[in-house]
Amino acid sequence: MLTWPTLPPPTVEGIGVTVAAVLTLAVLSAALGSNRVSRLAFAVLVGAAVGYATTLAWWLVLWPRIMRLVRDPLREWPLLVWFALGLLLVVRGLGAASAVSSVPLAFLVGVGVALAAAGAALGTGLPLALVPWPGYGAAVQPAWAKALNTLIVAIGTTGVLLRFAYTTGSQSRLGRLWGGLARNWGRIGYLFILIGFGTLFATAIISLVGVLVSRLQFLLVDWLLVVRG
Amino acid sequence: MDLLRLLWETTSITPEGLTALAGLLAFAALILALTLRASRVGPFAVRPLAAAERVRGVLGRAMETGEPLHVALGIGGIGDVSTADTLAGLSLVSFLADRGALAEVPVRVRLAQPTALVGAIAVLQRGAEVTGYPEAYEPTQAAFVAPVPLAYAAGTAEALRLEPPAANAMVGAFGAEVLLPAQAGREQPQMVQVGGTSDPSTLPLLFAMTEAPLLGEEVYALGAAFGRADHTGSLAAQDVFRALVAFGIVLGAVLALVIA
Amino acid sequence: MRRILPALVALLVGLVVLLDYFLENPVLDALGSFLLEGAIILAAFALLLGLWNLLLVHERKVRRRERGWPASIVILLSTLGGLAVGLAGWRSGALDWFYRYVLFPLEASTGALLAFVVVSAAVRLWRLGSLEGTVMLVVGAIVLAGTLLPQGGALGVLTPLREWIVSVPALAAVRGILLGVALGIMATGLRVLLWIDRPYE
Amino acid sequence: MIFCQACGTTNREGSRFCNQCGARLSETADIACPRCGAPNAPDAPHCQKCGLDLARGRNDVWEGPLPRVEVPEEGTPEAPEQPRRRPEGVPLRRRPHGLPPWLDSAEQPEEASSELEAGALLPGEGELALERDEGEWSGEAIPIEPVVGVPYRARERPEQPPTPEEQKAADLFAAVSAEDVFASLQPGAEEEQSERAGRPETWLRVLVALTLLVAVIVPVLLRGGPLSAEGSVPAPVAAAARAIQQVPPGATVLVAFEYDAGLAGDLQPVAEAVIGEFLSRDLHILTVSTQPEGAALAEMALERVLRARGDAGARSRVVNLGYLTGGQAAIRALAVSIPSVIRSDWEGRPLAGNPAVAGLGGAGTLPLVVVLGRDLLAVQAWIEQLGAPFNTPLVAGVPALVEPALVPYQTAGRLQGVVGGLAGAAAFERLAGRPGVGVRSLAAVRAGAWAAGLLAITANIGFALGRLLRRRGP
Repeated sequence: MLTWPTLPPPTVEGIGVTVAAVLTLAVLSAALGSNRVSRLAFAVLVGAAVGYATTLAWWLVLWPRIMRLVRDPLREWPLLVWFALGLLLVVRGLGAASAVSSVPLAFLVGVGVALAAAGAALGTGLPLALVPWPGYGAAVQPAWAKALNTLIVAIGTTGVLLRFAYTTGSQSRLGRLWGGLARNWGRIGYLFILIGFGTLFATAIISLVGVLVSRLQFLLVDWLLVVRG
Repeated sequence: MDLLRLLWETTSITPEGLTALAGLLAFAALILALTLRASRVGPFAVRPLAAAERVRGVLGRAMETGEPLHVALGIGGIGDVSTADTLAGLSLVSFLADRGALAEVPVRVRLAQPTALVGAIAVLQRGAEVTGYPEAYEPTQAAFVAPVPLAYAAGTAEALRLEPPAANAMVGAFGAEVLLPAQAGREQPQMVQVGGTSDPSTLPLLFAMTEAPLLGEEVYALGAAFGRADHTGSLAAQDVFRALVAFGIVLGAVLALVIA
Repeated sequence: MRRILPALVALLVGLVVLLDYFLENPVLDALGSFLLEGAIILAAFALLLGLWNLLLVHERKVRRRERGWPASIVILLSTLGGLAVGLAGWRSGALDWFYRYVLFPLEASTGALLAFVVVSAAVRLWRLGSLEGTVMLVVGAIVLAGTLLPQGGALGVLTPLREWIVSVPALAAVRGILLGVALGIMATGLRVLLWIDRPYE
Repeated sequence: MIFCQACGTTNREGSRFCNQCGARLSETADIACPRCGAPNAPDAPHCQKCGLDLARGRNDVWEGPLPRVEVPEEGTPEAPEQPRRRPEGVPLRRRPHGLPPWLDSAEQPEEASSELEAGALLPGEGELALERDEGEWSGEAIPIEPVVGVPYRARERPEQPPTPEEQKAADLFAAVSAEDVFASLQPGAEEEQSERAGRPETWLRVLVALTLLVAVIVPVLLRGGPLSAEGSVPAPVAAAARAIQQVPPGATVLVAFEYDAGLAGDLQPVAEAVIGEFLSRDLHILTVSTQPEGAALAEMALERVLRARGDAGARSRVVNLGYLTGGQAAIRALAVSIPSVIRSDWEGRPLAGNPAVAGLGGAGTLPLVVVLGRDLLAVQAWIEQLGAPFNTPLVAGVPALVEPALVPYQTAGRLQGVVGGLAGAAAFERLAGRPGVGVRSLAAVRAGAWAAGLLAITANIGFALGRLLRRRGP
């Protein structure tokens, strides 16, 4: 049922809710165009995010490890290596380029690309290349529909793949064949890409409207208490 | 010898792991071979990327007007799952860093992960040194905005409104938050805006907001598009595997049809 | 030397992590876990660097009175405020209050702004006439209706149609893109591991 | 201005290499100027910095007044009236005079001298003007060092091969000077410009804002209405519920909060629904995150679930492992072994001795892991670092916009199920028989999305009709 708006009680939580509501309104005012209030709110947002994330990294990642090192330096000595490299990373970030100061960045690049490449091969490339067809949700389909869908998916996937082919300009005999195949099949692929984009765009609208809804619910239900029960 | 045998006996791998590892090694061998061929015989002919051409063109305009060029490196860092996207963005940054240092075009980079900040600083510094103008590098060229996606997006959008660059290139890892900087870019009609990311659920948004979007894997071809001849070898290798995968998929579908 | 040492580090570390990912071996596993711990700690240190960079950038903006320097003052103040709350009130619940009633609403409302942007983007994107616009308009309309319509009714056919679009043509598109991206990621990674690309120098 | 001692070209202040011949500037000099200390070539007649006469007695040979040097006033390079972007198909064309003047003078001097008539000249390039004024004498002499650059040209020096970095610099310079400066100034592309102009954006923005706000606020106030009718349960949600039901009672599951407040509106209901289901099935829950806000979001979701259930005792079955930096590296480390990475929970209590984590190994051995990811990359990281190598059953909760991008992983069996956004949460709540935020917000989401879609579609149909009519009309 609807009631008259009433502000929350002046407890710590109540004041917090009011503060949150004011900040929400300040940000949402940008929907009608960037203005002073929204710029101020964004500035606060940036600073608050940096401060929050940095303190969490300190308390949850660095502090426990420092404590471990202090309590039992003989067993936890490897941490010293990482702390030293971490300081070197900061030094590199301050602009001091040298053989040693580039090591932490090189380390991060090495770990990152290795994990990413391995994961892409085992986690994405392999399973998506060998999907058992007809896949998901096909249990209820009649045989002809399964066959048709299987064919459509195969054509679409390969079309999208070929759409992105890079070396299509070669003049050799094989090269011309490859280029022609990629170009023509790629046109079909582009159509599939557009259909996929249309789907994703529509779901994006639904999703972001959902985010907006939860914000307005906060304003009306949690703050103004217009809706009860 | 015994140690080796011990290692061998204590080592195990799953079938899928073996397949993926073998594929990865074959891919690596192919990349190496084709890169060597590219360096000996000459680079492979690679199709141009519209976004790269846009950036080249607007670089010329910036040389005239002295407007800055802006690169939004996204919410990805180095070491995390989006390392490849970040490196792709850094290849664009290094191109701009070289040219910008020579032509006195200020290049601004904004990013959300401090690990990427270190990479960007390294690239900008190298660009300034290689071109012989070490003074062209400023410590504040690469700016860390915030490690939280929406805060990063809002901060970058505000920066684009305050200091409208000649071009805004959003290359890296992005989620839906990319809409905010892209919208800020659209509000300046003169600004050329390109973007690219690998996340399919973000691509339609970039597709809607930018003039020359790099779709999916195209971001990884930026290095070659900016004249890194040694990257064309790996692009050719990608095409070889692309053909193999496509052939396999078609074959599998036909087999499934025959069985059904 | 300036080029050799980092390259060696990147190659060795990458190789060990790569093998550890696939192979099950006590030595490799121990080594791999050790390196992963290092990646975690380095990322945390990088945040400290990011903090320093932010303070540097905005302090300079304020000192030179560059355009929008008042916003920089606000950013500096809120950063230091957040740090103070986080470092002093870590266990006292102050940080929790700060997150719930300052950072969360600011961020969530910024996310809510995306709804307005995406709708105006849709108005621009779905242009009848151009191939892209027409296809996206039709597909988007079908998907929206199929998702939002209650079951049955005159337009009930749209729901299964939406299911089909999502699980067949859209699936094909996404799968193709993801496969290509996987190839690209592998290529990018191997370029580094094969000493072709050296972004860390 | 610095002058190359190899070819005499004028170079920009601070240049290290000559723009013309790529030779290193002022490093090769070995004689320091007695007045200003600037390095000079051993046989340079004048200091290149302060112009002090280094070659004593050379000027004594000179009779008569010195030639008057007219230092031309700075010219104004013609300014492009309206920068426009280059339309497709127009070939990239080289327009040398579009280059910055200092580039021109260095790039090809003969053109630069023709530039002098145009007046496009930087101050300090007067030495080029000198060539024109040869033989024109005037009464008063100017006691400055007029001769810059030109005399040096006469002296040839042995050609020294450029070092690699000099070569790279020269190549880069050639590349830059080959850039099409006027690419963005070619005619055309006005219509796109006007289409992108600010004016339509403003009224469109207001229209969109009002439509959305009205469409969403009304159902929120009315608490549902016709639009809250139950839809069918999407297959991915049903699959997710099945996967959760297959977890044996009393087991421990991991919930990864890989999202932030930004999209929490669409994801928090999913988190609450999933956690509520786990608690009602007497499972132990671990929550962890590689995003800074994940830990706090987990606490908030848990709080609401416990309040809704009314039993605070269930809290003891949940352990919040907090937040780890490092992204995929942290995920892999957790998958291998949780205790070696995290020793104490988010409140700082040590994990050792906590029944919920007794005998806990790697996350890869858990019967089920739920990833609440803000975008595709967040879910991919868990699939690639935990699901694929350890064959751990994975269920994903994502904002609705990510859901279609996850279908391939479901068909490939890498994901057991997906709960997408508020609608997915509502369906899950119905399956679990515990209506919550999702069901309550469904009507508002539908109304808002309807309004958005209709607005976009009608607007574009209107655009199309308008274009048709304009084409019909004169």
